[in-house]
Amino acid sequence: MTAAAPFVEDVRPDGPVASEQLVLALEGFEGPIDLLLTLARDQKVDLTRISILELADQYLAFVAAARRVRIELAADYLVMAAWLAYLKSRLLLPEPEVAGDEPGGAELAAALAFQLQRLEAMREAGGKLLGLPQLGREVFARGAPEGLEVERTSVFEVTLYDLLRAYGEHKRREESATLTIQPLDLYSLEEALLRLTELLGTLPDWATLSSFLPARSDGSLLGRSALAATFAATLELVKAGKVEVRQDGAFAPIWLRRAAPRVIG
Amino acid sequence: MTEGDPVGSDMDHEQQLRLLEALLFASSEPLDEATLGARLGQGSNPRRLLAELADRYAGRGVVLVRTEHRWAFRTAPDLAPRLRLQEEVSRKLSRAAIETLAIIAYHQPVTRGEIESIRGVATSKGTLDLLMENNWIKPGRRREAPGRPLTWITTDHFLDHFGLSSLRDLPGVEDLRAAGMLDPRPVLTALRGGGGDPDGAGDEG
Amino acid sequence: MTEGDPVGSDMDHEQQLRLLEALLFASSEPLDEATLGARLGQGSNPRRLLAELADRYAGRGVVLVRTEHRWAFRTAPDLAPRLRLQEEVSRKLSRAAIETLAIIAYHQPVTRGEIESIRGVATSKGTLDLLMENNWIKPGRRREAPGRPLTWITTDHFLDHFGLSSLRDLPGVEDLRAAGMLDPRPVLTALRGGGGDPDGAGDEG
Repeated sequence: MTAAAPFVEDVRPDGPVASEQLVLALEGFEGPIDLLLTLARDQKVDLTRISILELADQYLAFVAAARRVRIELAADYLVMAAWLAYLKSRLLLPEPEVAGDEPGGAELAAALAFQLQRLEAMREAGGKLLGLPQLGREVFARGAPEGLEVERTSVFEVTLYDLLRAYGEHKRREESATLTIQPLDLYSLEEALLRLTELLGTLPDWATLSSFLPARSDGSLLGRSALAATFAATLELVKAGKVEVRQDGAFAPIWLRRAAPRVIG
Repeated sequence: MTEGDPVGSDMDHEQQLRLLEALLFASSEPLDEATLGARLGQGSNPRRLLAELADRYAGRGVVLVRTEHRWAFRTAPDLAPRLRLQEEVSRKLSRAAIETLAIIAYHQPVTRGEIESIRGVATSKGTLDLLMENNWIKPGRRREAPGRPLTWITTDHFLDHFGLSSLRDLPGVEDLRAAGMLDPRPVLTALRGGGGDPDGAGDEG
Repeated sequence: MTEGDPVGSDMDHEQQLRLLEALLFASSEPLDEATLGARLGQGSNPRRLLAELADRYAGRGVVLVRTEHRWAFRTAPDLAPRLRLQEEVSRKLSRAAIETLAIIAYHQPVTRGEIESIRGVATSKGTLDLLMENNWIKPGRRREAPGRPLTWITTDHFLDHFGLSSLRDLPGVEDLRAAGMLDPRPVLTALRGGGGDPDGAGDEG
């Protein structure tokens, strides 16, 4: 509107001359709607009472003028021209009987008028907005803000769980780092010998080997080692002539008793 | 940790006003009521205090202005001609930028497609960029529509910059709404800008 | 730009004060009387106006102060502590720091040298400083040993922070193991023929 306005003020808006002037100002337009709005203004009426038919004529004259002076028009200008030609025909011809879903010519014209009014309204609003006192231009903020000092203190998020986990991990690393082989808890032959010798003195007759085992001689490693150690001790004592041993069959209980004192020839 | 104390109780009314004054003076950016309330201490009523402070400053060379829930001291607009401290180096906004800003301000939230259908042309790349760079606009929520297009809205700084208390204070906004001018829907496909999204281009009767 | 205008004449006293107020507020630096006088216009008496303005602001949250011949608004000095905000930023404690804290908790009183030999790595000075700053540890008695090294112990705040009523409430190594925080060594389990963990194991360390 800015560049074109002075020309059009002076010239009759509907003549080819005006259109040619507009063509020369084409650079200043932001598309066909902008051009239409400028043309509409030239009707010097309230936009609500704009003559869309006249507007279409002006636009088509503009396009014709542009062609005459061989100016390349962007595609959207041509699309608009085609649409306006169509609109014009719809406005001039009686509405077809079977309209279908298609909007009628009057509706299309009203829609175009609304579009132009809305854009015009936004332009005016933009102007008013920019006319407001603006910060840094008309209104000023504190030039030397002292700022609100913020002292940041770090608060560490650490829970008891984190603490214990850390200690646990430390402990585990420590254990795997210093590889101390835990002493095997086994029942030794010496222990079995001692125990067997003591117990034999109290037994008058045959007794099973298992009755000589220490308490808790279950299937555990300790229990099994006690069984082995006691059996080995039995054999030792037999060898020394202190114990007699018998077994009635394979896997049958092993019996032992104190050997009767023997006269050694 | 003196801030942790229930300072509200140990400050009389006048002292609270003094603190409010100092807080707002110290900051060049508007401060929101919640922040101010937290500074004043529990049990304080920042809104009432702010209203009282604004009253005291009314008519002075420096005034207390509100944008939404944020408050700031600003020079009185009527002094503008006398305040130009240095040559302004303000970039002139292009017509496209002004129009786009107005459309976003008045129609928000508004999609780029809607902006284009109102303006009748594709939005050049730099326009939204420039407005965002000025911190006047920001992306809003995506529209629940095919393609989920992004919407644009204005920022708090926009209000601050143009001295508006709220969007209701936009010049002529009520008249425009009453006149039905704030309907962003595309009117006719043929009138759309080139770059608009094809979605939602439903003709309206 | 308006300096040239005979603004002094068309402004009444109150208007001059308003302008002065706005100028001082908006300026990024203190302004001298000559500059202010030029803004106020010919025939103005900036010094007297400034004195009057300073009087008006006396006792407020913002005061007009003069340094040499230059004037500026400043927030009242007595409010300074209230303008400072203490903000807590939560951060994660480093693994080294957590482990060091745990070792102090479990082995206290413990010297730095002992911590290092327990952890097998050197302890950076920052770690103990950090733990001390957070008031979790404090120096205990000096160890009666060559060099009389300082020992470290945990504080009451430590118990507080971790929700322990006493140091005895710290879970023992076996508790930790049972809680799965200390994975048992897998080597001997197989030899133990599936039997339960014999009691008393793990009294190492």
